Amino acid sequence: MMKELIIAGFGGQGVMLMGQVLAGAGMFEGKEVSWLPSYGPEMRGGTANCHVIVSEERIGSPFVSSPDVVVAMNLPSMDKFAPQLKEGGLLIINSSLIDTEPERKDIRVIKIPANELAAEVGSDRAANMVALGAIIEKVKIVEVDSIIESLKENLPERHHKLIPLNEEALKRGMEAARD
Amino acid sequence: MMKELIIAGFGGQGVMLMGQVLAGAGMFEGKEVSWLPSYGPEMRGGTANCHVIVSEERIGSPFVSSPDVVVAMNLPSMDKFAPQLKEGGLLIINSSLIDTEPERKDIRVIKIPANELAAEVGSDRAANMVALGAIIEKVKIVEVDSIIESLKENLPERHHKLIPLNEEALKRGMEAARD
Amino acid sequence: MKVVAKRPRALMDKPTHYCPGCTHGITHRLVAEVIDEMDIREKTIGVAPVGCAVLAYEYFDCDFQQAAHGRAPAVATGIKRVLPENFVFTYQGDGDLASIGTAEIVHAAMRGENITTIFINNAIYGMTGGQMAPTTMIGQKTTTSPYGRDSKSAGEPIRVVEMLSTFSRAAYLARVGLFNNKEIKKAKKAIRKAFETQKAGQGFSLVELLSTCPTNWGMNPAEALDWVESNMVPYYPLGEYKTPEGGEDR
Amino acid sequence: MKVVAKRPRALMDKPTHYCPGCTHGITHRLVAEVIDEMDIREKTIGVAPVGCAVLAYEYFDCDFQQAAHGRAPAVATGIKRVLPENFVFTYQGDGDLASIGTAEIVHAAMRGENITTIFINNAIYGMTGGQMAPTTMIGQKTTTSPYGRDSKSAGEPIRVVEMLSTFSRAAYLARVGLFNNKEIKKAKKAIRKAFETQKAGQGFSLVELLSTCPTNWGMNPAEALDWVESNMVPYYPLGEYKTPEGGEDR
Amino acid sequence: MPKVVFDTERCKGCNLCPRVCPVKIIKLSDGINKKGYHPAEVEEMDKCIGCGFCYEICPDTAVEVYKEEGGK
Amino acid sequence: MPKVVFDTERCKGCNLCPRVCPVKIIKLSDGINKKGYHPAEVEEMDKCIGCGFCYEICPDTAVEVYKEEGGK
Amino acid sequence: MADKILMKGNEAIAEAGIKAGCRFFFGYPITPQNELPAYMARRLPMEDGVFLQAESEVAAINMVYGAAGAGARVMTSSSSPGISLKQEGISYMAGSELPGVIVNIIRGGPGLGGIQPAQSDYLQATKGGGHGDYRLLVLAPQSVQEAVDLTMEAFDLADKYRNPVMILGDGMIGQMMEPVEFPGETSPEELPKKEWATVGNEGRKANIINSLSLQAEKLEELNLRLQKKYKQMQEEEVRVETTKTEDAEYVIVAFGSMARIALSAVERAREEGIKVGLIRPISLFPYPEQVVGKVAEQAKFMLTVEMNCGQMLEDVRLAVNGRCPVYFYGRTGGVVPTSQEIYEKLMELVRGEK
Amino acid sequence: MADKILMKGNEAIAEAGIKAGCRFFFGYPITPQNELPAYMARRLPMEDGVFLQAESEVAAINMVYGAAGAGARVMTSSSSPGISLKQEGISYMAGSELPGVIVNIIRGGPGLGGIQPAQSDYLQATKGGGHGDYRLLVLAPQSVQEAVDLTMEAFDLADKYRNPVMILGDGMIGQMMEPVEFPGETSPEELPKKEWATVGNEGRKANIINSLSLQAEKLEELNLRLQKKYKQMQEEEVRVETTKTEDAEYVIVAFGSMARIALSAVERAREEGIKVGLIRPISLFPYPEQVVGKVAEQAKFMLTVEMNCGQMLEDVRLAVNGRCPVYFYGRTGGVVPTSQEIYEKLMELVRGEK
Ligand SMILES: Cc1ncc(C[n+]2csc(CCOP(=O)(O)OP(=O)(O)O)c2C)c(N)n1
Ligand SMILES: Cc1ncc(C[n+]2csc(CCOP(=O)(O)OP(=O)(O)O)c2C)c(N)n1
Ligand code: SF4
Ligand code: SF4
Ligand code: SF4
Ligand code: SF4
Ligand code: SF4
Ligand code: SF4
Ligand SMILES: [Mg+2]
Ligand SMILES: [Mg+2]
Repeated sequence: MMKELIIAGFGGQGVMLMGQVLAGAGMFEGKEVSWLPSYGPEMRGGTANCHVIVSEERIGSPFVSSPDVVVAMNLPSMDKFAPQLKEGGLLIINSSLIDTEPERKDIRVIKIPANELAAEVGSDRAANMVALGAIIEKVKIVEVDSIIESLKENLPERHHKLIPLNEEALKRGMEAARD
Repeated sequence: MMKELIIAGFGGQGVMLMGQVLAGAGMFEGKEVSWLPSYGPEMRGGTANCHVIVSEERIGSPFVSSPDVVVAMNLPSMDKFAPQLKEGGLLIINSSLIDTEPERKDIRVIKIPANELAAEVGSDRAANMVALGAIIEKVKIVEVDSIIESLKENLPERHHKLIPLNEEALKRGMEAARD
Repeated sequence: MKVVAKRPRALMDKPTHYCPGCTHGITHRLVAEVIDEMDIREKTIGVAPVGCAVLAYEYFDCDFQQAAHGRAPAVATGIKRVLPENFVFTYQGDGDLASIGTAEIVHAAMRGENITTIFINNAIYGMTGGQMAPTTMIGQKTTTSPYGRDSKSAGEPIRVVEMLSTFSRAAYLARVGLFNNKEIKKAKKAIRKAFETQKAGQGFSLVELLSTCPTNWGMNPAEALDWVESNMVPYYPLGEYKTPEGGEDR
Repeated sequence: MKVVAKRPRALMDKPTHYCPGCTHGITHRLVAEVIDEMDIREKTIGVAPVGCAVLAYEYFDCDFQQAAHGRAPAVATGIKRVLPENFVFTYQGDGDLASIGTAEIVHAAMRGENITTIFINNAIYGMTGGQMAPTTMIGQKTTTSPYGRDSKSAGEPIRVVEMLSTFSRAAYLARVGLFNNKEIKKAKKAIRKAFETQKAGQGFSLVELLSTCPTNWGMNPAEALDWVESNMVPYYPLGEYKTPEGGEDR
Repeated sequence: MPKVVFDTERCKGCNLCPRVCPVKIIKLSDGINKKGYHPAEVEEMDKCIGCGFCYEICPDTAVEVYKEEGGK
Repeated sequence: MPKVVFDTERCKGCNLCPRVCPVKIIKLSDGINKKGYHPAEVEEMDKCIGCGFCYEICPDTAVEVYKEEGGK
Repeated sequence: MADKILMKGNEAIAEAGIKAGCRFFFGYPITPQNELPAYMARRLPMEDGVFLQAESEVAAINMVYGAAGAGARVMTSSSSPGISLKQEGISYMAGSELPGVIVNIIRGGPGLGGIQPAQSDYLQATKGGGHGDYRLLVLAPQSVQEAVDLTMEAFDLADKYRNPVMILGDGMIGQMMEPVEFPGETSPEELPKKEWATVGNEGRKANIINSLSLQAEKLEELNLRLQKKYKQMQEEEVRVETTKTEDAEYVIVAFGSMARIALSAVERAREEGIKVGLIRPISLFPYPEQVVGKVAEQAKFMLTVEMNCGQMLEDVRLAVNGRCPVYFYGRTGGVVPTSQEIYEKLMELVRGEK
Repeated sequence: MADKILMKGNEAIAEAGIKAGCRFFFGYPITPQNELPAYMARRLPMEDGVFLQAESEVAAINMVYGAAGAGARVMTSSSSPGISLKQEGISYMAGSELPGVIVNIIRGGPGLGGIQPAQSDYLQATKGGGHGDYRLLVLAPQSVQEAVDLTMEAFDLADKYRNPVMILGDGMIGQMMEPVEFPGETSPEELPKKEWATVGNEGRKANIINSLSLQAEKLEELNLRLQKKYKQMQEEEVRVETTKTEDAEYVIVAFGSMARIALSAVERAREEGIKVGLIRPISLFPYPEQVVGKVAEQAKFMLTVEMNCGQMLEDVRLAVNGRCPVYFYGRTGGVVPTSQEIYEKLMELVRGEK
C-alpha cells in the first residue's frame, strides 16, 4: 500500500505541519514516509503545499505528480491540484473557504468546513488538524494515536498545551469525514 | 634554414629588445619569425631571456629547447643556457661581465666585450646592440639593413636620435665577431 | 473630480509579490514618481538585484537588467559607460549591497560612477527567509543568528552611508526612513536629489532607506514601522551625509 | 663586540626576490622584530597574499598559509576561529586589499575579527608589472592608466584606514610611512600596537604602510622614498586613527 | 469633496493606511478578497480630506485619491 | 668602537643606506656581486657611530651593527 | 543506535557533519539549502563550534581554506550560483591539498535560474569547474539517510586524500523529510592529528599551505602527485549500486534523487516482463566506469536519465565506449521527470529496439 | 590590407577586438595576459572607447554583462584563477543570452599555480565551469595571426548566437610575438542594431535582460532554447584543421599552441616514412566530433597531446567511441612538451603497435 498526498493552502494555514505530522505518524508505525514541501518565494501570498507519501514499500519519487489524495484548504489550491488527482482519487475540500464545485467527475470529493469546526473547538488556527482528521478517517494510512504522538514531536515544547485542543480538532475532522 | 636563439642577461641589459629587433628584421625580409619572452616576477633580479626563431619554413614550437645560438650577456645566463645548446651550436659570451670559461667543448664560442665596446661608441647601454652585431655577423640570418629598419620600428620616436649610436654599436659587434 | 494620487506611469499595472505591508512597495512607488516627475522613464535603465526585489523588472515600466547577487553596481557601470546619456539606477537590499556586494558598491562610489543606488536596509535577508544581514541589529534574532546577533562573533552593524562618505566622488549620500508619512516625503525628496545628481553628472548617488520586513521580523506591518523608528533610527541616523556642491564636475 | 642589530629570528636567512630598495623588505623585518620581541613566533600564523609578497612564507620562520588574491582576511578568519589562542596576521598589498579584497577586509573589520593586517600601500600593482591600484594617485601613470589616473573615470584614491574607521569593532587603525628612519621607527611601534591589540583580544587591527615600488614607479629607491613623502603623505595623512580603549572587550 | 478609491483585489490588508489616516475612516473589511486578504475600506467617505496619506503609505498602490477640480 | 658589517652578496645596491647614514661613510662599491649589484661598503669604519640607521632602512637585512660590550 | 527521526535533508546533512566531528561551518544563504546553515547556527554553539555567516560564498570558501589549513574538519554549503563563485577557492583547496566538505544543493540554472531541483551542475562538480588539473571527490545521495551516511564518510575521505569532497544533492534532497538514523559519532578530539597543519611551528620547521610554484617543473610535480591521488581514488573509492542488472537487456543509469524515481520505472517495466536494470553511480568522481562498461557488454542499450540536458551522459558514453547505444532522457530547469515519463521513454526505446 | 607587423599575442588580440568594433573593455590584471588590458588602456581612449580596470574579475564580468545588455560589443580577459572567479557571471551571460568575448590566457594550475603556459582549463571552458546547462563557444588559436582572426570572428559569433564566446589561449600565445595582419575593420556604427538591448524604452515595451524563471517550466523553455542554439553551433560552427590525415595510420590530436609543436613531430615522423597525421580542433566547443570520429575509422590509434593531464582526451574518446585506441601524452604545470618528446612518445606507440 502506498498513498501519495498533496496538501495545499494559503501560507498561514499550517499545511506544512499537517504533512509533517502525517509523515511522522507513518514513521512511528514503521512505514516508509517522505515529505516534500514547496519552497521559495512563491510561498509568499500564493499557495503553499507539501507532498506526502506513506507507504509499505520503498518510496520512489518523493515528488508526487498524480496524488491519491488532494487536500485543498483554499480555492487556488483546489484549482491547481485537483486536476492532478488520479482517477478515482480523493479530494478533500475546506468548504469554509471554498464554495466552488470541483469540475472533475471522476474523483471522490468530501467537503469539510474546517475553519468552522476548528472555531467550534476553540481556535480557528486548528483548521489544519480538522482536515488532517478527515484524511486519516478516509484514507486509513495511520492510526490516530500515531498522529497525536507525531504532533507532540512536531510541536515545540511551549505549544504542548495546545495538544488537547488539536486532538479535539482531529476528532471533529474524523467525524465530519465519516458523515 | 631555421635558426633558434636564446638571448639572456640581467633585467636591464636590453636582451628583450635585442630579440625583438632581430625578429623584426627577419620579418622585413619576409621570413617566418617568432619571439617568446620569459615573463613574470622571476625577471626581477634574475635573468631575463627571450627565444627567437628566424626561419624560411613554418615555425613549430616558438619555445626553444635546443637552441642553435645562445647569447649570454651575464654569467647566470651562461650557466643556465649553455647546457641547452645543440651540439656544435654557437655560444656568444659577453666577456665584459663573464670571465669564466664555458664547460662544454662540443660547441663554438665567441667572446665579445660588449660593455667595453659599447662604452667606446658612447653608451654602456648599447652593449645589447654590440651583441646583436655579433649575432648577425656569425649567424647570417638577416641583413644589417633590416636590423636598422627594425630598430626604428622598435624604438619609440623620442629615442630615434640614438639610432646612429646603435648602428655604430652594431658594427662594432660585427667587427669583433669577425676577428 | 481630479485624480490627485494614483499609480505613477513608471509602474506597471501589476500586483507585486511582496508580503503585505512590506516597504519595498512604497519605495518602488517613490522611485517611479521621481522618474515620472523628471520625465526620464524612456531614458532610464534599472538594475534589479538578487533579493526580494529581484522581480523589480516586472513592476517598473522601463528597461531593466537583472544582476547577479551583489553585482548591480558593476552591471550598472557597464550600462552607464555604454550609455552615458541615460539614467541608470540600481535597487539593492542590504544583503546584496552590504554583504556580498561590498566591493562593488565601494568601488562604484570610489569611481564616482554616475549612477544612482536605491539601498533597502531592512536589517535582514528577506528573500531567502530571514538570515542575518550585515545591517542586522545587535541582539536581533534571525535564522542564522538564532541567539541574537552577537557583536563579538558577528560584528556590529555596518553603516553604509557613513562608510561611503569617505569617498570624495560619492556626490550624494542620504539616509531616510519609511516609518511615517513625513519621512516618506523626505525619502522621495532624497531620491529625487539622487537622480538630479546623476542628471548633473556629479558622480555617485545613493539613498539608504530604512525599511521593513514584517514577514521575517515576525511582526505585523505597523509594528515593523515602529521598530524602524525606535530601534534602527537611533543606530542609523537619518539625514543627508553628502550633497554635491558646485557644478557639473567636482 | 655585541651585535646590536641583525636579522631577527623570525626571518629566515634567505635573500628575498624583492627589487633593490623595495620597502617590502623593510616591512618584513619590522614585523619579524615585533614577533621576536613579543616572543610569539611559534604561535604565529601568517597569511601571504597574492602580490609581490606572495612568497612571504619563504621569508618568515613561522607557519604560513598562502591565500587567494584578496581573500587573506577570510583565510585568516578561518584560521583564527579554529585557533583563537594563536596570532594570525595577513600581509596584503593595495591591489589585494583595497581592490579585489575590499569585501573581505571590510567585513573582517566589521566583525572585529581578532587578527592583524599589515597593509602595504605602494600605490600600484607591483607583482603584475605596474597597473593602477585603487590607491594610485591622481595623475599617476601606470600601465592601465597610461595617461595618468583620471578621477572622472577611475575615481579618487581610496583611503582604507579612513573607510575602516567607521567600524566600531576595528580596534586599532594606523597609517605610517617608510620614507625615513624616524617614520620607520613609528611604523614599528604601530605594528607592535596592532599585535598587542590582537593579544588583548580587542578586535581587528590594521597598519597601513605607505610603501614604494621603485621598479614600477620608474624611480630609484631614494627618489621613491621622497615621492612617498611629498606625494602620498599629503593625501594619506599619517597617524593613529583608532586605538583600543578599555580592556578585553569593547 | 475629496474621495479615495481602494482597489480591493490589489489590497493586501496590511493595515497601514488605517494607521495614517488623520480622520480614521479606513478599516479592514471582514470579507476576504481572492488572495485571502481582508481589504481596506472607507466607512464615512464624506469625512475624507484628500490628504493622500493612505496613498502615500500604501505599499501596493491600491489607493487612488480624488479631489474636486480646482478645489482645495 | 661601533662597526657595521655588510653582507655583500645579499646587498642589492639600492643605495638607501648611504642616504641615511648620518656620518656619510657608506657608498656603493664599484665592483659587482654575483647578482650583478654594486654592494654597499663603508669607507672609514672608525667614523661609524653605531646608530643603526643603515640596518633600519635596509630592505634586505644585509647589515649587522656591532657595538662595544656595555659601551656607549 | 538512536531511533529514527524525521528530518529535512539539509538539516540531516548538517547534523551528519557535526556527528563526523565537524565544528566549523562557513556559509552564505541561498535557496534551497538555507536550512543547513540555519541548523548549524543553532547547533554548533552547543558543541563549542563556530558558525559564521560569511560576507559571500567567495569569503566562505576561503574561510574553509583557512580553517582546513589550521587542521579542522570544516564544511560549507551552497547552491549552484554560489558554488560557481567558489570555484577559485575550490581549485586552491585542491592545489593546496586541503580537506573539506562542500555541499551543493543544486537548483535550476544557468544564471539566476530558479530554485527548483536540478542536476545541472554535474559537469562542474566532476570535471573541475575551477582552473587547473584537479578533481573533487563527488558523492551523490539519493535519500536523506544516504545524505547522512555519505556526509559522514565525506569527512573521512577528505582527510584520507587531503582533497575537498563535494556532496552533490538537489533541491529535493535538501528539502524533503525522511526518517533517518545516525550511525555513530566522532568527537574532534578522537581524530588523528594533522602534522601538516598550520597551528604554530613550536619545535618544528614551519608548515606552509600553498599552491604556488613559480617553477613549472615544481608545479608539474604537484600535479603528478595530485594525479596519483585521483588514480588511487579511482581504484579505492568507487561507489555504485546496481539493481537487476544481472540479466538486464536494457539499463537505465541515473544518480541522486533521479535514480530513485528511475527505479520506479524499472520496477514497473520488470512487472511487465521487460528485462531492465538500473545502475546508480553514488560516487560521480571517481566514476564507476568499469561497472558501467561491464554491463554495457550485455545491454542492448543504455538510457541515461538526468535532471539536466545530458551531463552524466558523457561519462556513461565514455564508460560504454561504443559497446552499446546510449540514449538520454532528461528534464531541466527544475522540472522533475516522473517515473511515468521515464517508463514511457524506456518503452519507446525498447519498441524501437525490437 | 596593411603590412605585417610584429605583435605580441596579447596586444594583437586587443587590437583585433578594436578592429571588430569593440569599444568597451573591462578587466583586471593577471599574468600572463597583462599586455592585453594595458594595450586597451592606451588604445581605447583614441577610439572614444572605454577601458576600465574593474575592482576584480567578478566585477569585470558583471560590467561586461551590463555593457553587453546595453548593446555594446564588449570584451574582457584574464587567466585561469581570474576565469574561475568569472564563472557565475559567465553562466549569467549564457542564461541571459548576452554576447561578449572572454579571453583566457591559461597558466599552470590548480590554485595559484604558476604563470607559465598551460591548457589545463579546457574542461572548464568547454563543459561549463559555471552552473547550469550552458555552453560557451570556445576558439583556440595556435598563432598570433590566428588569435587575431578568431578574435574578430568571435564578436560576430557572439552576436549571431547571443552567447558568450571564449578565446582560449595560453601563456605562449599571449606572450609571443609574431608577424600579423588585420583583415579589415568594422566600426561600431556599421553593426546591426540590437533590438533586445536595454537602451531606454522609447516607444516600445521595456526590454529585460534576465535569467530568472521561478517557474520550472519557463526555465526549462529557456534551456531548450539554449540547447537549440548549441545544436546549431554544432552544425554550423565547427572549425578544425587536418594535416596529412588522408592516409594516416596514426593520428595526433592537439589544439592551440600545442598543435604547432605537435606538427613538428608529425613532420619529422613523416620524413621517416611513418604515416602520421594531425587533427587540430580550432573550435573546442562545438567539438569537431565528426572529423575525429571519421579519421578514427582508419587510424590504428590516436594520440592526444596536451599541456595538461588529459582534458581534451575525453572529447577525443567520445568522438572516437571505441573505434581505435586513444593514447595521451601531456606535460603540465607550465612545462611545454617539446616536439622531440612528442615524437618519441609517438614512435614508442608505433613500435608497440607493430
Ligand atoms: C551568488 C548568490 N548567493 C546567494 C543567493 C541567494 N540570495 C537570494 S536573495 C539573497 C539576499 C537577500 O537579502 P537582501 O539583499 O537584504 O534583500 P531583501 O530580500 O531583504 O530585500 C540571497 C543571499 C543568490 N541568489 N546568489
Ligand atoms: C584572482 C586573481 N586575480 C589576479 C591575479 C594577479 N595578480 C597577482 S598579484 C596582483 C596584484 C598585486 O598588487 P598589490 O596587491 O598591490 O601587491 P604589490 O605587488 O604591489 O605588493 C594581481 C592582480 C591573481 N593571481 N589572482
Ligand atoms: S520577505 Fe520581507 S522584504 Fe521580502 S517581501 Fe516579504 S516582507 Fe518584504
Ligand atoms: S615590483 Fe615593486 S613592489 Fe614588487 S618587489 Fe619590485 S619594487 Fe617591490
Ligand atoms: S486621503 Fe487622507 S483622509 Fe482620505 S482616506 Fe486617505 S488618509 Fe484618510
Ligand atoms: S495600505 Fe494599501 S495594501 Fe495596506 S491595507 Fe491600505 S490599501 Fe490595503
Ligand atoms: S650604523 Fe649609523 S653611522 Fe654606522 S654606518 Fe650605519 S648608518 Fe652609518
Ligand atoms: S640598504 Fe641594504 S641593500 Fe641597500 S645598499 Fe644598503 S646594504 Fe645594500
Ligand atoms: Mg534585506
Ligand atoms: Mg601594491
